[in-house]
Amino acid sequence: MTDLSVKLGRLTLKNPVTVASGAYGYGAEYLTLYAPSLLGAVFLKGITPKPRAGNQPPRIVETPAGMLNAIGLQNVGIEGLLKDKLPALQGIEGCFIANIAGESIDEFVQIAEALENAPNLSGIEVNVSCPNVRKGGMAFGVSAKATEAITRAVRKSTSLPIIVKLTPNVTDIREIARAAEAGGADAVSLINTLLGMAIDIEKRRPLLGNITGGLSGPAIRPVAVNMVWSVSRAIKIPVIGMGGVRTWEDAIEFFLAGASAISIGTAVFQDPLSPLKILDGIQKYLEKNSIDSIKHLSEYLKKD
Amino acid sequence: MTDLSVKLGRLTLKNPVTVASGAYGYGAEYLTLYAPSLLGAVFLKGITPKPRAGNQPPRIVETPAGMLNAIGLQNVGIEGLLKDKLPALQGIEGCFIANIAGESIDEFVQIAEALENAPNLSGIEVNVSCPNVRKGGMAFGVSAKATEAITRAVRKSTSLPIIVKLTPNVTDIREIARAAEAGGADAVSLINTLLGMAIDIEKRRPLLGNITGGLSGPAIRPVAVNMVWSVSRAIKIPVIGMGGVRTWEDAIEFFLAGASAISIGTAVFQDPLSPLKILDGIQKYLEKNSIDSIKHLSEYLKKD
Amino acid sequence: MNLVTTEILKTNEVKPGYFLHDYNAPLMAKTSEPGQFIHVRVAAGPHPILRRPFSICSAKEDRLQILFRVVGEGTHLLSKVMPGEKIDIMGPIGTPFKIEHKPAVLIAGGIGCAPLYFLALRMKEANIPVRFYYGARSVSDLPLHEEINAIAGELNITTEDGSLGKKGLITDVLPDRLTQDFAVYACGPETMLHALKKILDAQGISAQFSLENRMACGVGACMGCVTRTISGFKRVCVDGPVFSSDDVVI
Amino acid sequence: MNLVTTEILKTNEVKPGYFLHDYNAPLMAKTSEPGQFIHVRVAAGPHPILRRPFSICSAKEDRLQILFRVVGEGTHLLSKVMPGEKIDIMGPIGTPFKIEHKPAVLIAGGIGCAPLYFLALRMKEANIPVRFYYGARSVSDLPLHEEINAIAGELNITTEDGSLGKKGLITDVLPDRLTQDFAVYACGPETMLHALKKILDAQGISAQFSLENRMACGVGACMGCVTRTISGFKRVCVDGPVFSSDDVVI
Ligand SMILES: Cc1cc2nc3c(=O)[nH]c(=O)nc-3n(C[C@H](O)[C@H](O)[C@H](O)COP(=O)(O)OP(=O)(O)OC[C@H]3O[C@@H](n4cnc5c(N)ncnc54)[C@H](O)[C@@H]3O)c2cc1C
Ligand SMILES: Cc1cc2nc3c(=O)[nH]c(=O)nc-3n(C[C@H](O)[C@H](O)[C@H](O)COP(=O)(O)OP(=O)(O)OC[C@H]3O[C@@H](n4cnc5c(N)ncnc54)[C@H](O)[C@@H]3O)c2cc1C
Ligand SMILES: Cc1cc2nc3c(=O)[nH]c(=O)nc-3n(C[C@H](O)[C@H](O)[C@H](O)COP(=O)(O)O)c2cc1C
Ligand SMILES: Cc1cc2nc3c(=O)[nH]c(=O)nc-3n(C[C@H](O)[C@H](O)[C@H](O)COP(=O)(O)O)c2cc1C
Ligand code: FES
Ligand code: FES
Repeated sequence: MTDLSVKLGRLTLKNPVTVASGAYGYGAEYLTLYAPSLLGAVFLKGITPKPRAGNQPPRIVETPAGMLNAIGLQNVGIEGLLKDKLPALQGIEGCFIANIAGESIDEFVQIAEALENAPNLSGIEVNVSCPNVRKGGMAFGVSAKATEAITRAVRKSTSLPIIVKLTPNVTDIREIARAAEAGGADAVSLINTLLGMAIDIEKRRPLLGNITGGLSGPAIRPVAVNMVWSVSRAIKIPVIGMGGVRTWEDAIEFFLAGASAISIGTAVFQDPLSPLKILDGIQKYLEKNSIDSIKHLSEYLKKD
Repeated sequence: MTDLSVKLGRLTLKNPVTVASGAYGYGAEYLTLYAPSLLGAVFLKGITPKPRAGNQPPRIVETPAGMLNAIGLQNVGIEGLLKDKLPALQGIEGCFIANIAGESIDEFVQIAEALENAPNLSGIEVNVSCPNVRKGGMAFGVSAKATEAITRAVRKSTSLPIIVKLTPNVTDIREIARAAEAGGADAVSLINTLLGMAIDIEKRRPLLGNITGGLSGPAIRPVAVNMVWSVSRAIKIPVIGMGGVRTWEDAIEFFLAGASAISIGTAVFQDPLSPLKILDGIQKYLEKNSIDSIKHLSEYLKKD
Repeated sequence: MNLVTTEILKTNEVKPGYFLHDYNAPLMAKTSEPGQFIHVRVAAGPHPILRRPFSICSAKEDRLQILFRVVGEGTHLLSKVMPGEKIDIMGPIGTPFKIEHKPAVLIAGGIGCAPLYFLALRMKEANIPVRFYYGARSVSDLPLHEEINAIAGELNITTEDGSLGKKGLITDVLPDRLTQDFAVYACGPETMLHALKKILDAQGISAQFSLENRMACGVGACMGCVTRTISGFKRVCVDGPVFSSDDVVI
Repeated sequence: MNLVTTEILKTNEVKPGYFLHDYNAPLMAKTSEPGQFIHVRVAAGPHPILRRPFSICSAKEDRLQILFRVVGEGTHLLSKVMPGEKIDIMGPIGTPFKIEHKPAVLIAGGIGCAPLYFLALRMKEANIPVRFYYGARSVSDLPLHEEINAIAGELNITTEDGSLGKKGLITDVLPDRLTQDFAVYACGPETMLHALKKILDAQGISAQFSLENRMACGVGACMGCVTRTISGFKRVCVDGPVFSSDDVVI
């Protein structure tokens, strides 16, 4: 039997295939298609202390083999999550992880504390990498100091496993990853979206209401693989790799690069069933190559 | 008559469509297809003081809507350029610009000086952004200080117009652009490739001999447009925009973002005639919209 | 909502650039209501990465039909898929038109005829009298006008070039007073809905508008497709595509 | 070298997954020599962005022919293009085989038969005797064996599964001594060329090898396709694809 389970610090996933924050709503949107318990984890939409209206539309633009989004963290706020969204998952098995975004350290702490006893929650992803908000977001994630401080503060205010989500829009992502490790993260996840922009040449105006947005999808996969590879060699805590995973072959690439688990965002839009197909493909690949645990995959390139 | 000429500091191009360094060899490889004098400028392959063998193959990998390359600056060296390559262009009209890469300030100066009286050369592009060499290259381009110092040194050692080529692999590209401006660049060009990686899942080894490479092509266009937009708002010298330009519509996007000229790299591989088609499309767009000079395009978004 | 990879039963270029596709989708067809859409995968590879939403244009027994116009890469790819080939579709999605049991005025602009044709079909079955207003640029942009003529009690056509019906915009030929005795349903380009809303607001009555927007997930998860309403941003995919004209801000 | 958007005259799936394409390309056809290739654009859009190189498999009057196997996205797309449709091709490119005027031994592995078939055609015209060695996995991977049989003086086939010819590898059945009396030409997978080079080196003779590599520009501009040779990196696209077996490092 192939062992697909992975340990991310204090968090254990039954398998390494997860869906990324922002692609899967609050966990219930795809319920009619399949049970989320089939997945290693579901990262919920980013949440802020108060509900946020988000950015002006248009919020999405398709680009070559990718897309730009500038949702701007539209969300129901921590109260909405606790009162409506998490209760809606009651009775539904699965590993649900909240994704939290504050404009200050205090706000991160506030959300983390509020989530402490939330039912149905297995962990917290600390989003210091959203490119689509004016305050906080990526402004924290480009600073090692801020990343470490936020991680440490969240670490202190919750007993849940925490994962710090990193932005690729930096000169050296390893520095930020090390800061997250130093701050006490159980794992890091990367990459969030690359800053991008598109312009309507007829109207001669930016296509996004927010002017700039975050680039995701297959287009960015080589950038993500490289960052996962270099981060996983720079820190000791596990890495959740993402950015353009669309097929099981893509997923294997990330494991070989050093990821312990992978996350699927944009590809869920093209095929909501892709996470299950990817899981199946991974399993078959391991079997075919007589690799008895997913954990071993990351070792092939490490030896180099 | 639509005015297509553009001024890049002391350099004037007859039109804003250029081909990027690395895509067009030493200017003669596409001669059987069309005259380079039809283009605004031809950026020659990056040159170093001594000939370089370049990186171990494989050197290229195709990726979604893009490609990775790790050529590693294989080139004939400054002597080869002066003795063989530039003479081969004798009698061929065109605006040829050398692309120079050193491992130290001295090397940059050495090449610039050697080029001072080179025939058939209209300018120098200072490449501080190659991701595929161990020494120099991007290591300079991620540092504002090094970029300014190199620019200043090259500025002093040549009377040719100089263009500094920037890397996108930084937290804030505007800082580097400002450094190039402070160092005395006539213009900046951006973006060079994004650092990326791909892995062969059957052999479980990196696909590139150099392990990592530079990502180019349509995939990176949104990243490039955003950087051109933000750099052109941060400095006063002109910007040559590139990264994924494939169609005339893409080119217009870059002009609207603030570019004075554009460069085509990867798309030349898909269609060697694309530069001419893009030039034609730009001309028609300007006519259709009664814009009498290409220079006006960058003003639409600036007004915002 | 359902996700299936199914067979294309029929493709038909009804006018140059306008295609009717028939899909074999029993479960979807049975549950589809006018105003709902399906989300169609247009490429097997990584580009284009997003699905494309198309209104359901008819649903009968095992067959579900869409009508689309080739405007860009996605619809171009779709137009090349041949009968017998497979297609990956998801649906039915969205809040449908609420069928009111009073005489109906249906106002379509261009490709907006698709959901309204489906609505008219259902109204015919329910014996609701339909006055159909259908405007487009030219006669070649009126793909379903004969079919609509066959089922609507009344069909008024306008074209901008006068090549069929009255020359002008559809909002020019609406009945002088759209009173509360009628239920009004509309789908078309933003400019048309904008003009129509002005007329409706002036007369103090409301209609049901079917809106379009760029979509990623199509299931309410990504918040990408929101439109402005008087009560804040709402998702076109699941809160709409049908909204009250009173709600929308256009 | 030439760049044209031209018509596909004929497509033919000669064996499952193996396609022959005939293009209308008078100028290219006239100047093509065995060992040269054309660089084919496989997509109109941004993905896949790179052209695909294919050996010229025959060139006669206005017609240029390639033979390809569907292995990935690019060849899949190419296999879907129909006669009458347009295709953008560039060529002929590269250093061809140097035809020596002595009896020839042609050694093909799998799809490597394409340039050697063209070579055999030219040799027949020049009355050069040809002994053709052709190995593949199975009979279904020997797309041109009947055509080759018709023109070569001798055809020796091996398949790994024994479904046609001798069971085994083509390097197992080569004449005991490949002497200087023969000129040897080979094209095939790296493993075959590697084994062949060992044999040749041991006997102190050299051959002409046609190599493959990933290509971007295809015209010598990008330095992307280099292969190791005893005199440093050389570009497969223009310095090759044909190299002396003495030169190559494999
Ligand atoms: C609820 C709904 C129902 C629709 N019903 C129909 C229908 O019945 N028939 C029909 O022909 N069209 C319909 N459309 C519009 C149709 O989705 C677009 O024409 C199509 O997405 C264009 O794709 P493309 O790749 O050809 O164009 P491109 O312009 O190349 O597409 C680029 C991107 O923009 C998006 N996009 C472009 N135009 C539109 C648009 N008008 N609305 C939403 N997104 C757009 C695409 O989905 C894609 O993500 C509907 C749209 C919505 C939202
Ligand atoms: C000089 C030359 C002549 C060739 N002649 C023939 C021929 O006559 N018939 C034939 O079937 N094939 C031939 N090939 C191989 C052919 O180019 C590849 O099979 C084809 O590029 C695969 O494209 P794909 O998109 O289907 O595969 P993918 O694997 O999806 O392609 C991904 C990338 O890898 C490159 N690639 C993959 N396989 C090869 C390969 N074997 N060689 C070079 N690049 C590769 C592609 O060009 C593309 O850039 C030749 C290659 C070269 C260099
Ligand atoms: C529409 C959309 C919304 C997103 N929202 C969030 C978010 O709320 N929090 C977060 O950490 N990342 C968010 N992301 C980033 C993704 O989680 C992921 O890091 C990124 O999209 C790269 O993966 P992909 O290429 O598989 O999409 C969002 C991405 C998209 C496309
Ligand atoms: C094969 C290849 C070789 C390149 N070599 C150089 C180089 O020598 N010097 C340089 O400044 N940029 C080099 N570049 C970068 C391009 O000039 C350009 O900045 C980049 O590819 C982005 O543009 P594109 O997306 O249009 O290709 C190279 C790019 C490619 C693809
Ligand atoms: S398209 Fe994702 S919420 Fe509507
Ligand atoms: S493919 Fe560019 S040099 Fe050979």
